[in-house]
Amino acid sequence: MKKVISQITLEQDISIVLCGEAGQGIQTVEQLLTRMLKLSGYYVFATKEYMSRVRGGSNSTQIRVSSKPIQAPVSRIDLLIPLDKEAINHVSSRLGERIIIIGDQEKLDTDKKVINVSFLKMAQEIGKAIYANIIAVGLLLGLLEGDIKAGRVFLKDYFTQKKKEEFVADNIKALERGYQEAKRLIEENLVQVGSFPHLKKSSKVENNLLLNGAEAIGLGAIAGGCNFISSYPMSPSTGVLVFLAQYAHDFNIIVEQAEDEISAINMAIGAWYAGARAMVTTSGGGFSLMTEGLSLAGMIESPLVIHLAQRPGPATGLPTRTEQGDLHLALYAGHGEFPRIILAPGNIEEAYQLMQKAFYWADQFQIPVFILTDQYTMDTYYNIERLSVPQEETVRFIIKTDYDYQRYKLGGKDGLSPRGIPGFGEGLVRVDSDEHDEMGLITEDMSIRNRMVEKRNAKWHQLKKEALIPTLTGTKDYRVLCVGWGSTYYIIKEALDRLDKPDMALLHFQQVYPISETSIDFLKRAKQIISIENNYSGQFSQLLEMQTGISIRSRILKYDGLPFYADELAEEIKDVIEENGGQK
Amino acid sequence: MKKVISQITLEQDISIVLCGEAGQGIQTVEQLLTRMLKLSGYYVFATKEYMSRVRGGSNSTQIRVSSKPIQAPVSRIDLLIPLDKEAINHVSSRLGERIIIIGDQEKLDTDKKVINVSFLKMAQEIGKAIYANIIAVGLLLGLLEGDIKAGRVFLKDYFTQKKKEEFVADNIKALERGYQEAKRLIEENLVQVGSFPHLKKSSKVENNLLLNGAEAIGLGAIAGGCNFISSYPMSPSTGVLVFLAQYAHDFNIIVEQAEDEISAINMAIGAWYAGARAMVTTSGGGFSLMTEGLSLAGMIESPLVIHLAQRPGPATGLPTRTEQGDLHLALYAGHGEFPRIILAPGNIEEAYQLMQKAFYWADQFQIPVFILTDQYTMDTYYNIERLSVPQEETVRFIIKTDYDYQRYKLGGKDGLSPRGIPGFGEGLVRVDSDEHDEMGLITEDMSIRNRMVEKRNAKWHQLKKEALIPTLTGTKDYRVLCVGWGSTYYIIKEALDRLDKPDMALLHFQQVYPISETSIDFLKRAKQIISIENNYSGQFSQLLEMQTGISIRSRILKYDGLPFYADELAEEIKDVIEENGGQK
Amino acid sequence: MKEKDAINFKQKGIKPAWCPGCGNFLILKALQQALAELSLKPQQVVVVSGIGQAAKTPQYLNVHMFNGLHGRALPPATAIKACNPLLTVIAEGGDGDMYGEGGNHFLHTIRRNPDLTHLVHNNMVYGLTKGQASPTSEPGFKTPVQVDGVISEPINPVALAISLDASFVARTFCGNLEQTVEIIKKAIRHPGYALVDIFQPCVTFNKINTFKWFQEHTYFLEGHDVHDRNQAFLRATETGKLPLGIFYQHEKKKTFEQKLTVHQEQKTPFLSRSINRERLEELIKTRQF
Amino acid sequence: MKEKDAINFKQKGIKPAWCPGCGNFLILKALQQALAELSLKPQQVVVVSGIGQAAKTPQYLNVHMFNGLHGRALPPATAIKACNPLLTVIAEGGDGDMYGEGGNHFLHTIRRNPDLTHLVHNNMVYGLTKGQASPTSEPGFKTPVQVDGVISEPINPVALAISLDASFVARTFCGNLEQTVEIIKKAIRHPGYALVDIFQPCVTFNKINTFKWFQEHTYFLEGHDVHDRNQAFLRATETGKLPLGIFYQHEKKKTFEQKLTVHQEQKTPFLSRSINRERLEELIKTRQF
Ligand SMILES: Cc1ncc(C[n+]2csc(CCOP(=O)(O)OP(=O)(O)O)c2C)c(N)n1
Ligand SMILES: Cc1ncc(C[n+]2csc(CCOP(=O)(O)OP(=O)(O)O)c2C)c(N)n1
Ligand code: SF4
Ligand code: SF4
Ligand SMILES: [Mg+2]
Ligand SMILES: [Mg+2]
Repeated sequence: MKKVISQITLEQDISIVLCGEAGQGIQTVEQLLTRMLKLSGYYVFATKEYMSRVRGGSNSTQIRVSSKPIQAPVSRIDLLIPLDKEAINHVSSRLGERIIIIGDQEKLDTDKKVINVSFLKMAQEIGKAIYANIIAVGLLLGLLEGDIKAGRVFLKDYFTQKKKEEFVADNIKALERGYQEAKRLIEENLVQVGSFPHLKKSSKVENNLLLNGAEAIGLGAIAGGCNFISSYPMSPSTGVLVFLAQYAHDFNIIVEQAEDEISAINMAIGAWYAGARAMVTTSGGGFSLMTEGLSLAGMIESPLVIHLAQRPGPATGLPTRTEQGDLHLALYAGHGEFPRIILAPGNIEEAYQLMQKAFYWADQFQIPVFILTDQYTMDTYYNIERLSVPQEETVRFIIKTDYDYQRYKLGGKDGLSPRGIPGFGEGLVRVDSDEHDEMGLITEDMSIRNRMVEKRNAKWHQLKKEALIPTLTGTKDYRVLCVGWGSTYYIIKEALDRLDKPDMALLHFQQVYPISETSIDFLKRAKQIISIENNYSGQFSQLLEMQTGISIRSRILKYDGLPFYADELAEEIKDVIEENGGQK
Repeated sequence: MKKVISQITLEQDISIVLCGEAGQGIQTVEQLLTRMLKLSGYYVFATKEYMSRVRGGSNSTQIRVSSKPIQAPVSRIDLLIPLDKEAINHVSSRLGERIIIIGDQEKLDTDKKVINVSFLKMAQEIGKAIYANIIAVGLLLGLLEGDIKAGRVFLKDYFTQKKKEEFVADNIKALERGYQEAKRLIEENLVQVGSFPHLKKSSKVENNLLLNGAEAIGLGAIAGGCNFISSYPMSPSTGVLVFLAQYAHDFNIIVEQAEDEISAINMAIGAWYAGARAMVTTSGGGFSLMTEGLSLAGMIESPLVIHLAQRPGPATGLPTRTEQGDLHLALYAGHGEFPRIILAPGNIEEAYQLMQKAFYWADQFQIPVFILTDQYTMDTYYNIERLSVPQEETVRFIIKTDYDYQRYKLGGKDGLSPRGIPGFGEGLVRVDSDEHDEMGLITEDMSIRNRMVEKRNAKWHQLKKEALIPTLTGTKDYRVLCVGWGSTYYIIKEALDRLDKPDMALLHFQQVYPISETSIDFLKRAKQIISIENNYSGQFSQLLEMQTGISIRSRILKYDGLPFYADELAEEIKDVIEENGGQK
Repeated sequence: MKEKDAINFKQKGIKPAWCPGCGNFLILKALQQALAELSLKPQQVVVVSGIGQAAKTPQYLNVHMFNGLHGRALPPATAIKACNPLLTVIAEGGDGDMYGEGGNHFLHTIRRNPDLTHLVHNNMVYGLTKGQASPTSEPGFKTPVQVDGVISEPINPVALAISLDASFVARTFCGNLEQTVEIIKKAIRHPGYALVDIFQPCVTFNKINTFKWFQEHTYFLEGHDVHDRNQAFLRATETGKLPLGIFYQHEKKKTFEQKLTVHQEQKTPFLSRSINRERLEELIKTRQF
Repeated sequence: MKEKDAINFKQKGIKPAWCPGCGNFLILKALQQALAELSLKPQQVVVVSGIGQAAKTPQYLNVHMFNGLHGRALPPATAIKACNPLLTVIAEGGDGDMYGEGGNHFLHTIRRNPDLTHLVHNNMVYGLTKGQASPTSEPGFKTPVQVDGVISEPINPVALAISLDASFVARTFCGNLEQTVEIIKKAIRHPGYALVDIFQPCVTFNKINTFKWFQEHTYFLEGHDVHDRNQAFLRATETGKLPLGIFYQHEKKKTFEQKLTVHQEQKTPFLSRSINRERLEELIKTRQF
């Protein structure tokens, strides 16, 4: 990727990076600071990258603060808080000339200019080394002229929730100590407040929500009527399992950690059979193990919702990193031929909405529906205005059965036969993984086989008709069209904003399979199409080509385990346009 | 499918069908009769269709006998031997006007004209009811004027091998009894020998080989140096496991029936690691379970040979039937991105050769290689001239390691790093399912990640270069090009022979991924392309379109669990050409 | 024994696809009888099966059927029972299905203790795939794949289940129809996971463990204290003649469904529950902080 | 104890990614020492692991490494040993890895009895994925997923292995370093499958089963006859304090490799064997008939 020189004054926001070992509490800083800043009236964005270990290593969190909505990471760092010796080295490729580094000078061992703040000593003065984090929160809050009162209230609440009342007072002290320290730095002209000229606060954002993708998926599942989740832990998909477990009582959800992914998916299918609305959450390797179960859902026409949070493969790969590498797998997993839908949310709102859609469609069409996210989505949050609770009762596509009920009644509209549930009505509900007749019993009658294959695949027709239309951002009279799917949405959007060219637009797909017919028109109108994906082989480009017959020659791909950075991506797009003088 | 009227006198061959319950010994008739007829100087073809049960139901075997090579099934039946009440009904759609039915009239209960032969009574006269089969063999041998002496010798050998010496004499009696009965039918003018005017014997075919696809895959594995197979039984792939087990002693093969398919593939990968040449044999559902293991092979760059014998899905589907429905699965199975090769033999010789190629390429490129077959291939045989034993010692792509050996040394040609084996040399061999450095140890260094992704995928380049060129049969100046892959080869070939149009040709792919660049030229030269596949969605057409950018509009698809019939297919092709006046 | 009532559970018009003389016919009969004698209605019973000859059983029963994947009957069975505890749920399959492909679910289902009846047709062979060794095949058993005879030791499902403290562990031989009916009834009545390992001759592929062999190599457990786990283990690992009967029972364990809070807090069936929208609204609001 | 020799098995320049104070450090040390004391060369040893904190162990060992998939260490380990019986093969992983995801391989590897050492770091929790329950977690153990505490019963791997007549079954606590070294050595020397379940504190995610807890809840088996299976079962299922030591051993069983005919008939290593082409020619000829 391209190197971008830091350019604070040109930017609308400030990019803060905290870097240190796992276990040093960067996540606490992230959580507290973003909320305090939001309560102070800022737009914030936060994302993290971390190693697959519980202690040690080098992890970092980027927090961007702005007066305008901000929803993407940048390579640029304006303010770095290195928490251990390795930290500066870890982000060295991203350090521009105007960088401000604030830290415990003696612990750092660097030749870069560091504004010395003795976090550890101050913390020890208050009582314990662990308060250092909170001092950092206070410091940053102070530098950004955040609301210390709101901070104090929030902190109190935060710790009271976690029932550690004895620490609350000390923590508030630490927060204030950091805040004072910020004032000192400003007074001593070590940091110039003028460095952040665009930062204006607004009371409008106070009631904004801050939640990450994992929470949005979890909330969407609840709003979609999910009442059963069986899964096996696997980064980065576990957050959703944990979220639903936390609220299992409130929403009467059965949460079962299965012995393996095979069990998980077979349980979820069993749960749908018994009338529940079930899902699994998993990642690449775990999903690979589910493919036979997926095929079972295809054959017995069971609804199923699969949240597949992607991480770099193959095999164990990079367990805590991000990639969009499992699209092809989701598309073709499972032996035999049966319909499916693949959704890929591009932001928090979409994650919440599409999850509900997934449950609805799964139930309506009696098919598996995928939600494809990734580690970046799971761990990222920024201000959003609201998430609305469904206005109506969940629609269930279930019938009460009669004595002569047949699960696979032929002749139904678009391949659908009414779905019954054992114990609801007088009929018997028989589902069979073998090819079956209308009753659901094994058959080897070739003409029934033909009709059942055609019935199952007849659903494609309606799936295609209802496919969500991709979102166009930017001018309608584009010459150059950037195409993205899933988690890259806002990153590409910011990149285009940065380029600010009148003839460019972004086409974002939140449904990647099947795609809406209208997509073809969008693509045809472009003189140049640039496809942008977080993988090696351009999986979505291939899929688009296959579905539309339009060939996509320009591809920007990233597969090092990190998301795109909006600033770097802008440079890359510029290069691609220049290289390729207007060709498709 | 289209109905074809029986037209014995127009044909070059006679099509015999035996039909009855599982357990009635149709397979013995098939095995004995085909061998005796071949020894008598005929070309024979045999294939069967059977239900997923051990006893009962309705199964049938088709045996075609000809003076010329014959290698495909037809719908047409000239001579039917129904062995139970259900039999005639089971094949009723295939009965033309000139059909000859020979059977135990009283057992059949039909209004069709049946030439009565009391197999059962004759058998009981000889001693036991079970001899009825052999009487049928004798009868058919007699009707076709086969060599009774050769038959006798063969039968003796056959039963002696199976160590049931006490039956041999009686069986020979039964054979002769059937043969006499044939003479009677001919003498009494019940069957006219003139019905088979084209049947001429030739001593050339005596030394031809008769073996089915399962045996050919097994022999190919042995010739390819296979010395380890771990698998879990699953129709129709089990034949290969059984074959290798039978000859395990002769060729020093470890044959392990694993507890499940997951274990099977992980064992096979472990075996390669320890220096063996290992394979698995499986079918759709079993392979679905192997997809995580496949991804492991991709990541650790392990060679692996996967024989995937397709059957109709989804899920359990039709366990003993045929389909070409798992191409997409083989193509994209496994999370993450890594190279693979997919081969699909079109005949017995290709099965034998490609299996060797699979082991060679797997070892050379350190990748998984698929052999995609299907139930039809497994259970079909016909005369072939010879299979040659490799002239040279198996080439192994293994090095003896030094102290400083690094398994994933970068900078090698085309992404290849020399592969070492633990215990062979002084180096340590480390393989890791996590992203790894050159040593094979876990890394989260993004630049190494990038280089490793690129290294693994760099192999594509050479794979594409070496891809096998599809086989063109028919005129080079074709206007209409039929495209097929895998097991349909000879069926399409016979269909085209039947149509006998000067402007048509067949392009058969024995390698379906990656495809040879030359394929594009073949396709471009056609005015109309007709793709013919044994599946619902035209998976190979999609793949071809994706790889070549050429769109294929005419598709003939069959997905009822049976292979195409050459005669029906010819009609369908004709219709497609007529419908579509010369368009691509 | 009310033969007549068993009619309720007979699937009309369908002839089992088994070989004449197969032990599966007896197991089918025993199960139909047991269900009838327990006065269950077909609508109350779900039989979940895997794939194999044994796993075809629910095709011939007049009950709800979930005929899933080879080896995977227990997970959906557990889920079905968890979602609707009013149903009587039976998981059924062969020895390959349940102890081979499905071995992991066997272990972990015992750990959960759902109120399921687990019927395993143990014919010591893979029937449907034509005669390979199964996890219970005896050492030396020759097959087309195990050409030198089986070299692994057979799994002892009874001892294994006892080692995991399964709450009901029994073995029977389908040749003893009445005893089999009785044991299946007790297993269904038992509140918790109940394993019934059923010896079943495969007349086609297992010429060693025949009807006669089972008759000669088994005997009824008598005077055995089913609550003594060590004694149960001792009996389960006996060599020579193999005991039949209930080895171990442990009635007081709570079941999986009982421990799930979803049924404690709300009694309506899953399919007609609705979302607590007020609570969701509140939950979303918490993300303002 | 030759601390110095253990150097041979230390991976230079790499710092384990474990939390300070984690029990894994002790297991790593014990294994390095055991290998050294057995006078093995690094080139003779292959450690096969799954995925998890425990499964990282071979990354820090100077031996051949096959770091495969989560739950799948045993199948490749079995195959490696089968293809080259001269190698010392160790399969290593966590309790989730080996008893959860890999449970089926655990059962069936015991049945095969390959000459492997099976080391399971049993910290009663999923460490790497941040603290969910494992199959050995105690009932009531609360985690972010098991919010009401674990409701399934823990697997008892020792009793389970005994029920399958595993040929060597031991348990140790890594806090007892010397004993752990001794047991690992015996397990490696044992000709056949050898399970060593190793109690290991996870200082980060398991605040219940701490170093102190293990010290207080374990004791050494003494005067126990390792050849008495029933006795072994009894000890394995004791409640209260948990015994440590070798529970069961059965030296005379043939190993999987010994039973495989491939090594009886030919001694050359697999990688340099060639095809018997004459025999192949003959075999092809048989298809003329
Ligand atoms: C994933 C998968 N692997 C393999 C098979 C093939 N298969 C079907 S039944 C069976 C085993 C049958 O043995 P068992 O479970 O003992 O049942 P039985 O036929 O003896 O009653 C196998 C291996 C399958 N259907 N699915
Ligand atoms: C197929 C698959 N599922 C899930 C995971 C995620 N995963 C990695 S380690 C682990 C469990 C770790 O627990 P344990 O095996 O007890 O090892 P520990 O970390 O406690 O040593 C899981 C679930 C994975 N890598 N692969
Ligand atoms: S093969 Fe065996 S188990 Fe299957 S139906 Fe026949 S006798 Fe029964
Ligand atoms: S999380 Fe637990 S098991 Fe993992 S390294 Fe830390 S202490 Fe050890
Ligand atoms: Mg069986
Ligand atoms: Mg653990």
